[in-house]
Amino acid sequence: MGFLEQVYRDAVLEHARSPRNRGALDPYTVRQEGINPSCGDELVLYVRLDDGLVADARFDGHGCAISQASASMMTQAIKGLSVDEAEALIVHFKAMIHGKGVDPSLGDLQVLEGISKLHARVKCATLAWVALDAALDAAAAGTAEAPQVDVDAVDAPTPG
Amino acid sequence: MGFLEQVYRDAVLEHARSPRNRGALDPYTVRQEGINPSCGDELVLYVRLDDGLVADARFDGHGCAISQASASMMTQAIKGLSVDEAEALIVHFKAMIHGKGVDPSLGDLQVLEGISKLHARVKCATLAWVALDAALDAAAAGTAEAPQVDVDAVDAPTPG
Amino acid sequence: MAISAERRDDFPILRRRVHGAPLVYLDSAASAQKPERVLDAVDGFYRQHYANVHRGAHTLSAEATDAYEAARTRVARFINAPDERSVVFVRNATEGINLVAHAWGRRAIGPGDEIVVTVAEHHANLVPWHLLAAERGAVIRGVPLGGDQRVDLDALKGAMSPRTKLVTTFHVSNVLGVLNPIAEIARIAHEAGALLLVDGAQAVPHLPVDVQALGADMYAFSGHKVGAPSGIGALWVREELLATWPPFMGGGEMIRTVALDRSTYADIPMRFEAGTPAIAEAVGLHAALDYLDEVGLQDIWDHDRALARYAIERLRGVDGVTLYGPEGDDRGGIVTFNLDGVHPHDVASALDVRGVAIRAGHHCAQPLMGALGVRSTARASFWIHTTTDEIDLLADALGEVRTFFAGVA
Amino acid sequence: MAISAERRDDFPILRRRVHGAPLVYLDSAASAQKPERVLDAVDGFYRQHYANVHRGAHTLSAEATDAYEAARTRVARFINAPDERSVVFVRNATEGINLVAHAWGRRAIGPGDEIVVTVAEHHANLVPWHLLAAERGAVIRGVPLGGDQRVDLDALKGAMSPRTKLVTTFHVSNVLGVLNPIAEIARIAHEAGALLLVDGAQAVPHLPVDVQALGADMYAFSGHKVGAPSGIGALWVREELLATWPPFMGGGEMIRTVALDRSTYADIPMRFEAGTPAIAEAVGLHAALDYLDEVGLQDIWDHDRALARYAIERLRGVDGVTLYGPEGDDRGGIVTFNLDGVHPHDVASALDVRGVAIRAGHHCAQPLMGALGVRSTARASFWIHTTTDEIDLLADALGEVRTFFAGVA
Ligand SMILES: Cc1ncc(COP(=O)(O)O)c(C=O)c1O
Ligand SMILES: Cc1ncc(COP(=O)(O)O)c(C=O)c1O
Repeated sequence: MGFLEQVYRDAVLEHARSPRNRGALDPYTVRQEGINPSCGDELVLYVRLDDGLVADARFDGHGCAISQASASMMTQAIKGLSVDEAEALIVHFKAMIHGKGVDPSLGDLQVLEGISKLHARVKCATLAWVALDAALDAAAAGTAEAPQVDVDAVDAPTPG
Repeated sequence: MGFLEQVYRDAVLEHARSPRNRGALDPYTVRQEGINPSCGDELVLYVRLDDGLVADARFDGHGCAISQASASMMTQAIKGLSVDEAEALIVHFKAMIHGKGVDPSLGDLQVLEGISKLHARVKCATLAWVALDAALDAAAAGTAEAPQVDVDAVDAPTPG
Repeated sequence: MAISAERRDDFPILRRRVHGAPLVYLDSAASAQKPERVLDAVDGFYRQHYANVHRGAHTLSAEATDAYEAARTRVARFINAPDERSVVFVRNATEGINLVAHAWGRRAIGPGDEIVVTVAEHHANLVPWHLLAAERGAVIRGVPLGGDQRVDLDALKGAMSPRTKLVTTFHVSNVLGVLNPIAEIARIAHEAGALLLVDGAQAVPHLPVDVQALGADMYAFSGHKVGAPSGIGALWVREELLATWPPFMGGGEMIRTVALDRSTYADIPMRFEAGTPAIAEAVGLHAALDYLDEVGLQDIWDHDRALARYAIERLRGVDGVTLYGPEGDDRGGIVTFNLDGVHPHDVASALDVRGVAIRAGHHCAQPLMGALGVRSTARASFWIHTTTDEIDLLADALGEVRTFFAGVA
Repeated sequence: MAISAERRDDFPILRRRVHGAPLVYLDSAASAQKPERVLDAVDGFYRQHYANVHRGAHTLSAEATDAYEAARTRVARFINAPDERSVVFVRNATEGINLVAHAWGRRAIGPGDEIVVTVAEHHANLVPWHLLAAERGAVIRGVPLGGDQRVDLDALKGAMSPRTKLVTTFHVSNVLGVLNPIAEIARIAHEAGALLLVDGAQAVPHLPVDVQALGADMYAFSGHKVGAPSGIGALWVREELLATWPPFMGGGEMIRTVALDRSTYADIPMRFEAGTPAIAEAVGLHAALDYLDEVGLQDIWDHDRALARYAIERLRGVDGVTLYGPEGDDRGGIVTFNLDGVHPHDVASALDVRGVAIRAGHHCAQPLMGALGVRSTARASFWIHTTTDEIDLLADALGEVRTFFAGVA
C-alpha cells in the first residue's frame, strides 16, 4: 500500500464521496461553526442533545476529502454517545491524529490514523472535532448559537 | 608606533588637552548644534562669516578626545577660508576619515587620518564637520539659529 | 533559457528527499529556498563579525554596523532607490505596509478619506488598511481586474476622487502571476493627488525593479522571498516623504534624546528602526541580492516566464484542470489552477507524496478567490532552480491524482 | 564556579583576533555571541526543512511549522508561562513592548491615565510610552532608585494612584546590573489595580525566570541577547489579557476571514503575528534556550555574579575608576564605570586596540545617566564564556589607558 493509500484509505475516500449526516439539523441544541483560517475551509456542525446523550449530529460546509470524511465519520460515531463519552472520544481522536496512539474506542475512526503521518493535513481532520468540542461546551453553557472556533488556535500543534 | 598612537597622535592628544577656540562666540552668523545620538555627545558650533569668509569659529559641548580634537583643529583650519574653501575642506576631511585618501589641503588635519582605521570612532571625528556643513547651509539660507543635526543621519556610513 | 540547470546546486535543500522522492520545490512564491552563499554569509558573519550595531565603540560592533549599513546601500542599489537613507529595514513586506499605515496613515488619513486597493491584493495589503480605516473612519475602495487580469485602469480612474489619499497595489500578483502596469497606475494616482504604495513582494525576486522608473512613492518587499533569511525585509519611501513621518515603534536606536517623559527622534532611516535590528538577516539579504544580480534579474524573469508558458501548456493538456491567470507574456512564474472534483488540499497532499511541494488554499487573497468564484486553488510557483522536468512531473502527477480522487467532492 | 572554561569552545567567534590580540568580548549585554549549536541549528534548518509556515500543505511546510511552534512551546517552558498560546514572537524586546503599547495601551489608556516607570529604564521601555502618552494624553510617572539601586519601593507605592494603569520596569538593569524585586513590584501594582509589564531583556540570558512566580502580567525579551539569532524575541502576556487585545499589525496569518474592506482576526497568538515570521530565527532561539538549560541558568547566574564581584574588586584597585551599581549579591554580570579624566569612548577604543570589547555611551538609558550625574559611562558585561583572566586583562589595561590619556578632558 503506497503512502497516499495509507492516508486516504478506501473507507476515507468512500466517506468523502458520500458523506453521511450532511446538511442542516432542525431543531438543534447547538449550531457551531468551525474554520481553518490557513485554508479558509469552513464547517457548520449541528448537535442535538437529549437527556445527556447525542441524539443527532449533522454537518455542512466546504472542505477537502479529509475534513469531509472526518466530519462524516465523527457524526456517525457520536450518535447515541453520552456527552462524557463524546468528550472522551475527542481526546482519543486528537491523540491518534497527533500520532500519540490509538484507543480501541475509536473503532472505525481508526482508518483516519494515516493522516497523522501527513502533518500538513492534521488540522483538516481535526476541524470537525474542534467544532464538536466547542459545541459541547456551548451546550453545557446553554448557548445554542456558538461563536465560530478557529482550528489553529484551539488545536495548536503540540510537537515534540 | 602602536595602533593606539597612530590614532591618538600626539598632536591629537594635545588638542584634546587644550582645545583651541572653545566657548561661545558673540556675535555669530550661525549657531549650530550637532549630536551623536548613539553616544549622546553634543557640540555647539558658532560661525561668524564676514564678506564670504569665515571670520571666526568657536565650539562648545561635551565629547571624547577625538571629537574635541577634531573640533579644535577644524575651527583653527577654517578661519580665514572662504565659504567655498571651507566646503571643499569638509569634503576632503570626510574623504580622509572614511579612508578614501588625503588631500594636501588638509594640512595639519592629516594627523587625524589614523581615526579612519578605527571605524567605530569615525563619527566622533566628523561631528564637528557635519555641524559645519549644516552651519554653512544655514548661513546661506540666512538662518542664525540652525536646527540640531544628527551625525548618524547626515554622515551615514558609505561602506564598500 | 539563459539560466543553467547547474544553478540547482546552489540550493542545498534541493538535495533533500521527501517521502523518498527528490524534492520538487514549486512553492517559491510562499517563500524562496536559500542559495548556499546566503547561508555561508550569515554563518560566517556570526562566526567572525557579529555584535550589536550603531552602539559599540569596539571593532566587532563597527564591523557589524558597516555590514548592516552596506546591506541597506545594497537594497537601495537593487531597487534603484536614489538614496539609502530612504530604505528602512523591516521584518517583511507586511511590516513595511503596516509601517506606512501607522507612520503615514494615522496622520494623513481622516474620516471620509479614501484608500484604493484592487481585489487581487494579498491580505498584507488589505488588513493594515482595514485597521487604519476602522480607526480613522476612512473608506476602502476596491478596483476590479480587467480582462487581462491586471488592474482595470478605467475602473481605477473611476475610483479616484478628491478624497483619494492612497492607491496601493501589488507589482506582481501572488495568485495570477500578472505584472501590474505600475507606471500607469502611478500617473493615475498622482494626477488625483494620491500617493502610490507598491507591494513588491512577488516582484523583487523575479524581475529588475526600478522604483524611480515605476514612479512609486513607497515600495515594500520581503527578504525571505528573494533567498535571504526569514525575518528581514525592506520598505523604501521617497525621502521627502519619509523625512516628515513620525516614528512607528519607539525604543533604542531611533532616538535623538530621551527624558523620562518625552523623547526626540533620530533622522531617517534610524527613526523607523527601534531596537536591535535583524542584523545577520540584513547581511544575508545583501548576499541574496548579490546572488540574484549574478544570476541576472532579466534572465530570471525570462526563465520564469518561459516556465509559466510551458506549465500552462502542459497543464492545459491535463483533463479537468482549470487555469487562473492570464496567458500573455507579462506574467511571472506563478501558475494557479484547480483540478475538477478534487479539493486543492488533497491535490497538494497527493503531490507531496511524490516529493512535489505546491501550495493550496486562498493564498492570503480571499477577496480574489471570491472574484474568481472559488474558495481555494492550487498554486505552483517557480524560481531560478525550477526546471521543465519538474513541471512535467507535476503535470503527469495531476492526471493520476484526478483518477485517485475520482468522485470525491 | 560551576561553569567550565571549556564552554569557551562553544562560541566560534572567540577564536577571532582583534587588532592582533585574542578577542575579549565583554559586551554581552549589548548582544550575546552565538553558541555553535545555535548556528548549526539555523543552518541545518535552512538546508533540510525550510519553508513558509502555517500555510503549506506539503512536507517542508509542515516541518517548518512544527519547528516554529516547537520554539514557541520551548519559550513558554523556559519562562514557565502556563501556555504557549500566550507567547508571541516579535523581533526583539523593543517590539514586544511596542506591541503592548499599541494593542493594549491605545484602548486601555485614556487622558490623565498614568504609566509608572523607573528612572533606570532602557529607552525601549520609555519611548513606546512617550509615543502612547502623547497620543492618548496620558502621564508618565518616574520612580527613582533607592539606596540599593533597585526600584525604591516606597517611592513606587507613593507614585501609585487610582489613575495608574501600568507599572513597567526592568527585571535586570542593563547599566547597574541590579535585579529588581519584581514580585514585590507586582504586589504593589496589582493592589493599585495596575498591570505589570517586565522588560526581561537582561534577565532571561542570565538567571532562571518564572513569569508566574514573578507575578508579571507581561514579560518581554530579545533572542539576540540569549545567544539566539538577531531578529527574534518573545512577548508573553497572561492569556486572559492577550485574548482580549485587538491586533497590532495586519496581514496574512493573523486573520480569520478577509473581505475587501474588513477582516476578522485569528485567535491568539496568531492574531499578533502578521506576515511571514522570523522562522529560522525561532528555530535558533529554541536551540539557544536548550543550550542555556544545558549550561544551567542557576550556574550562569552564580558565574555572572561571581565575575561581577571579582571585577568590582579588581576595578576598585585601579586608580581613577568610579564604579556605578550596587555591590550586593543580587546583581548580574554588568559592571559600569568611568575612568577619571578619560571619555568612555576613548577608554573603549584604547581597550579595543588590545582586543577587549566593551561598550561606552549612554547605554540607551539617558534618564539614568542624568540621575547618576554623568553623560556616559563605560560598561563591561559578562556571560557564560567570560573568565577572570579576561577581567584581569581589563583591569590591567585601564591603568595604562589612564596614563595614556592623562590630562585629556
Ligand atoms: C534592559 C533592556 N531592555 C530592552 C532592551 C532592548 O533590547 P532590543 O534592542 O533587543 O529590543 C535592552 C537591550 O539593549 C536592554 O538592555
Ligand atoms: C503579493 C504579496 N504581498 C505580500 C506578501 C506578504 O509577505 P510577507 O508574509 O513576507 O510579509 C506576500 C507573500 O506572502 C505576497 O505574495
